[in-house]
Amino acid sequence: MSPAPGKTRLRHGVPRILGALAFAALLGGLVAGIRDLPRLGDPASPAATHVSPRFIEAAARETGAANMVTAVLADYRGYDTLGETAVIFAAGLGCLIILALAAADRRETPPPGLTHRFGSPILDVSARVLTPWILMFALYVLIHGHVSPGGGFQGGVLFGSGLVVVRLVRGRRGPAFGPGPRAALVLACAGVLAFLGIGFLAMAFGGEFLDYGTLPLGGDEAHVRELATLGVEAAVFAAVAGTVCVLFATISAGVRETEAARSAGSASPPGSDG
Amino acid sequence: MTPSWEFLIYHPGAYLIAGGLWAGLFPSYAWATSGVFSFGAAAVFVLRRLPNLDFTASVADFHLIWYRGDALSVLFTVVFTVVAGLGLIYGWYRMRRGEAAAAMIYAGCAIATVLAGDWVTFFVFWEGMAIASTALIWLGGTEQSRRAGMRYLLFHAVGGALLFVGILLHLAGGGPIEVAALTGTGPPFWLILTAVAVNAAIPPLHAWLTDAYPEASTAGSVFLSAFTTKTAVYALLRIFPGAEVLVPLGIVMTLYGVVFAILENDVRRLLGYHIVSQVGYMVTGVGLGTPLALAGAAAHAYSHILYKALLFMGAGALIEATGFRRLSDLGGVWRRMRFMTAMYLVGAVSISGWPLFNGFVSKSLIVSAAAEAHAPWTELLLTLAAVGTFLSVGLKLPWFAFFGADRGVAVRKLPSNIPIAMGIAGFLCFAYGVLPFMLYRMLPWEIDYRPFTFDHLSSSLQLLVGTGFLFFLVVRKLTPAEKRTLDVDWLWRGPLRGAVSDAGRALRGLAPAAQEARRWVVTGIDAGLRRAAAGRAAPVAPAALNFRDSIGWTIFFAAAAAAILLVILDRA
Amino acid sequence: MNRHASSWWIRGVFVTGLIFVALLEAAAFLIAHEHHGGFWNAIPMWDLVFGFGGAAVLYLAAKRALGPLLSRPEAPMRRSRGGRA
Amino acid sequence: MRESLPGLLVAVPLAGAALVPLIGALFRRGARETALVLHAGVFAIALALFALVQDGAPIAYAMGGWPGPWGIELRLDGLSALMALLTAGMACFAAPLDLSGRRSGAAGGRTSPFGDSLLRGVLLLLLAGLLGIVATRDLFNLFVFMEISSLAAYTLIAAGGGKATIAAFRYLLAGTAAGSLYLFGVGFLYALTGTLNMDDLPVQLAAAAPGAALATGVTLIAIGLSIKAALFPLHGWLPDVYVFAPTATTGFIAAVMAKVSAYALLRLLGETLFGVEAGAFVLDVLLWLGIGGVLVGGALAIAQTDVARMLAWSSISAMGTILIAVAVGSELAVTAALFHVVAHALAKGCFFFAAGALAGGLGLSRVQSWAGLASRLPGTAVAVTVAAFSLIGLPPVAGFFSKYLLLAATWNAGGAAGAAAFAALIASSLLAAVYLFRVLEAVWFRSPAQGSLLAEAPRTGPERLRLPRPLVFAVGALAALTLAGGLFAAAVERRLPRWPLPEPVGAASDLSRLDSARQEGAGTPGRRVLR
Repeated sequence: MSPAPGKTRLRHGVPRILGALAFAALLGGLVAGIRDLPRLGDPASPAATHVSPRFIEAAARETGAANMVTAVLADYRGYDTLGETAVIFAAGLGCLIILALAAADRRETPPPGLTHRFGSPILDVSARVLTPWILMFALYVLIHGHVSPGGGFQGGVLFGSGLVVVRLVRGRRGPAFGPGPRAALVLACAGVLAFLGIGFLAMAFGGEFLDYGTLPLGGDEAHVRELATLGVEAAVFAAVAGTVCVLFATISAGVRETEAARSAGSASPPGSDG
Repeated sequence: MTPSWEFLIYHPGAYLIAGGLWAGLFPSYAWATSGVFSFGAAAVFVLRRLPNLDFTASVADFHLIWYRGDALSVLFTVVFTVVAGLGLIYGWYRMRRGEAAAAMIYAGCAIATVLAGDWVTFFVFWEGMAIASTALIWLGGTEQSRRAGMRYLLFHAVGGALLFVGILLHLAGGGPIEVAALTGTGPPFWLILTAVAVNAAIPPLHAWLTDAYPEASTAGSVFLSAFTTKTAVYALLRIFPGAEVLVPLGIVMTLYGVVFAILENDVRRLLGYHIVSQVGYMVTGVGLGTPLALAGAAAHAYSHILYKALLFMGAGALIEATGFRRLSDLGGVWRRMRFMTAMYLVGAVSISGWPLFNGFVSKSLIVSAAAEAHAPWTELLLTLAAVGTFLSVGLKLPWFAFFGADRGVAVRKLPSNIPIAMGIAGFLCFAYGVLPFMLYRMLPWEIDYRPFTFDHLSSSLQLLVGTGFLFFLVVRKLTPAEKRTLDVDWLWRGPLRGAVSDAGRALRGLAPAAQEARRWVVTGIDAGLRRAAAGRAAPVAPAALNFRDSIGWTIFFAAAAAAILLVILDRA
Repeated sequence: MNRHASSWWIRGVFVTGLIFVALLEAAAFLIAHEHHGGFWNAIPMWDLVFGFGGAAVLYLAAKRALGPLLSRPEAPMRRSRGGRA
Repeated sequence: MRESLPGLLVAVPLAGAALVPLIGALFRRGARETALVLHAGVFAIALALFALVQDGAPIAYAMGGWPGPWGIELRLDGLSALMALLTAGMACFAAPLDLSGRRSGAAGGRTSPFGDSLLRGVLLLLLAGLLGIVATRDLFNLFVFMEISSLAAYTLIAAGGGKATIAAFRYLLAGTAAGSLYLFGVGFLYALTGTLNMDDLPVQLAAAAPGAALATGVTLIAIGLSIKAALFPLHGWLPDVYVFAPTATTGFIAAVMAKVSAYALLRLLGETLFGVEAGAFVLDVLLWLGIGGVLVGGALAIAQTDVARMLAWSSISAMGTILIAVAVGSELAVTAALFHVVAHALAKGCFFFAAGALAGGLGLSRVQSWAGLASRLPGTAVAVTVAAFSLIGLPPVAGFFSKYLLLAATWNAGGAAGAAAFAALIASSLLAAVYLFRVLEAVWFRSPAQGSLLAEAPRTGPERLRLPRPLVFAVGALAALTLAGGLFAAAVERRLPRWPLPEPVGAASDLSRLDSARQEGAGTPGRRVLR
């Protein structure tokens, strides 16, 4: 099957045109559908009149969370949040398995990439100054999620990034800071387990799974729920921060192998399958 | 309601199937033991005259009748059990474990089919029979048996599917679950009839028989000759008594088989054509539908199983002893295998309808029924087929195989189980020939028929003698040629196969093109331009068809499907 | 038929058969019969003729008419095994 | 206890997914044992739920104590309990196996205990995701758990290394497209109704006017789920995944994963969105695509020489079958679909475990290389035969009865589509007979090729071939269940839920208001007329 170049073009042009047509038609259909939707932010739309009013009216009273978004995310739909935490955890586990284990098993050298250290005095000083603030800001975002935008996910990412920045700037040869892959994984697991643990605790005290109101923390139900929500957010925080560290540690483990291979003078070509 | 398992005690088929499974699954010494045990147990219960009981169970809202022992079922059960025993004796040394297992399961399924009282059970064992017989063919062990077995399986898979659909429609249309004569001529009638016609080898659906039976082992073909077609005859008797369409079909069968047998060179294929021919008598009998004709069909099936098994044993012995399977390689071996020759001749005169042998007392039932039903042409053509039967099985085959010019073919001594089995079969053919009432009293229809009248004897003998004259007149012209006769199987060996393989080749030719197209969709213009600039397209192995770029198509199809649906729905 | 080693056997069969048929026909003429339902029953020696003629028809139909049409060399099927079972 | 089981059904495997890697990271041993105990526990929960819903009353569960459309609700009725039981049961067969890739196969684990614990955690995550889909009554929650199951599946597949990684990536592309389409569709529906609850949605839809937006939402949801269910022609991800993934993963994924998506399709199009005109139209289209899938899958299965790839195409055919029945949507058709889901999961799981064991451990991946298998591994040969009978639909195993019910259902459906589906099912059965009997012929009636591994292995003695014990258990048990499913077909059929499902009784939420509104507004589920 080695057609003449001219024919090649013609033949291969057809699927491209087909693909473009299909996606254009899809886009057209979507646009037609979207035009039929209620307008964004329309106060008379079903989205604004059916379920939302109750959240608006009762969220603060029922969950104690000043931030309505937090109330929906961590309490009314806390199960979804648990699921999303699990999604992130799954991504971390997946990277760990695919990048670290599979690569190690096959003795593959990872593609050339982050082979150079970033270190420079300027970066070093900047990082020293910034990192504590980043970490502290992360905790702030977590705790303040109740009243303003923020929460466990955002805080966790910030926290994890803060740890990663140090590693990026100072390199492996600097002082060990932040968790290695195993410890990061432990953190992530602990976060997910803590979330589930709160759910199970609620069950143990006679409620439904994740029914924070039954937890024996004293005070009225809204207050208990607020505290539990904070606990859940902290769990998410730990899970996300741990996952970010897992991701970085996994990738940098590949870097280390490359570096080790270079320093040993091994001339194995990149990408050769063992 | 829980199934009642008590019926298993009374079910000869269950013993044979269980014995077959046991022999098939457990180490080699087991087959003989389980063969003896299961056949013995089956035979004991047959000899106990099969209690006329119904055993039922409910499965998936079906009221199943596993076991219905009325006269018609018992008749077939008895002869199936007998021939299973003969086959086991015959194959005692020759059959390997798997073959014995397949044969026993095959026999057991055939018995279970005729004992089945409801459609579901009937179908289950009908299919079981098809699979077990396919295994039996495959165990012939040659490349040809492998291919023939696959063709056989496909044929019966289609037949089974037709039967399945027919039963489904029958039940869905509110038909009774019991296997009984079908009323009305809707789709179920024709579907089930076609399915049964496949198994009964009614032309043009017969070619699996002559294709596959000669490719099994010698012992395997003894079993094959007995069960599938005769179970179909049972089904016709049970389901389609008096279906007029069967009369012309049956007549065509009798003559078709005879004509092709005259041309045939392969010993077992010749006998296979005579199965087609003889089953044609039974089909005609079923189609005539008078009590005498139906009784004749049942009786002829009974006789036919015995003498056809004997003939296949004889042919098998010939092949085992000489190593040749074609008439043109054989000749003049009768001095070296006198007993086997004699027993083959017993089978040959039985099938030809000589007086004192069982073909005489059963075939004439059908012919007389045709006469009584005032169907002179039917009678005439059936008589013509009888003439042809004697010509090829009674004269041509023994002449060129056992007598005729001695080609000095070396003959190995055969183990004694083979003559024993043939002796028993020959004795039974003779016994039923001289004591026909033993057969008649087992028939489910009351008949008053005397075979040994002077008229009958004289006309039969005249026919046979006239045929004999002609044979010796043209015997040289009848010398089998080393040729293969084209039958309808030419269709799928030739054009159909070519079409399929051409289509496959065409599709495979398309694969690289599709491959390239996919690649372009996914990798986009850059890679494509570069390749075009280099003036070559990377060759793509067809095996990689599924691997490379199918995700692009998946997403393309998803987008296209969504787009089409949206366009349609938005407009609506 | 000399090339057949057993031609004495055939001669015996022929002679015996002829005598047998003669006796049979004589008996059939003497004892009137109506054993079939067909119109041809009135014809004397009908069965004998039919046996001979029917066989001839079948022989002609098969060997002469269909044989040349349907027979093909066996080689493609069986070449490798030379007819061995 | 009865009331809290649905919550535990998802929470326990999810907790296990975090707990098992934690144990693996902190301790030397105990992770595998913990995982097995958890799998058994989940199976026990699913079994208990299945037994509890036999009386016809679903068990509803308000997550976090928030009822109805405000919180997320789980509900286990006959249909979802059956799927949960099947999923948890199949996971139990995969759980004791080595998850780290087929090349290690018979030789035993190659990964470190830590790596092994990670994989076992991911398997639990996959299980949690599938059970979450099955249990939930919330459209968005369904998406979340679909993502969990997908991510876990990608990981387990990629763990096979080499081509499996590529297959996983391609699956990821298709799966992400599917997830996105589904999410878009849910977004449309939410914008139109303001609710995500599957019980509330029909009520709100009855009030809303049908229009292009509704049609768009329904279409996107259907297409998204169809990709996950490998409906022809959206099946492109499937063959490579089934061929290259590790044995245990393949056995599990092939048995249940696409079927859970088909379940979601049935739930959404047959129940929640029932009465939506666009939904009915989409179902008609799916019916024809299912017919195409049945035929194309069967035909391409014949074209394969690799056993696993042949089985993969056979799975595409089977998914077509199931979607035909889902699209027909009558009571009989759904019963048939469920019977087929069970029968096919058992048989295909058995076949894939066996094929994976032979291909991974012994390098026997091609059909021809299986020649003479019966003489060296008779038990495996018997199991494979039983599974093949079921896949073809031969009596007396489970597949026969599901085929019977499917044919009856399509015949009763009537119309051109019903007749075409009927014919396609017959044809697929014949095609299956061709490609599977080819395998059986090699297994039983040929002797091993000279110099092959099977030929050189002794028949008896300590040196004879053996499969790893957990695989033997899985293959044997699944074959036995396939056989039992046929012999006791009546009992199985009796335990299948009747469609349309009964309305929930005593649900935790105040659904009575919604129920009455639904009866006024939306049509009755499960009464469709084919075009």
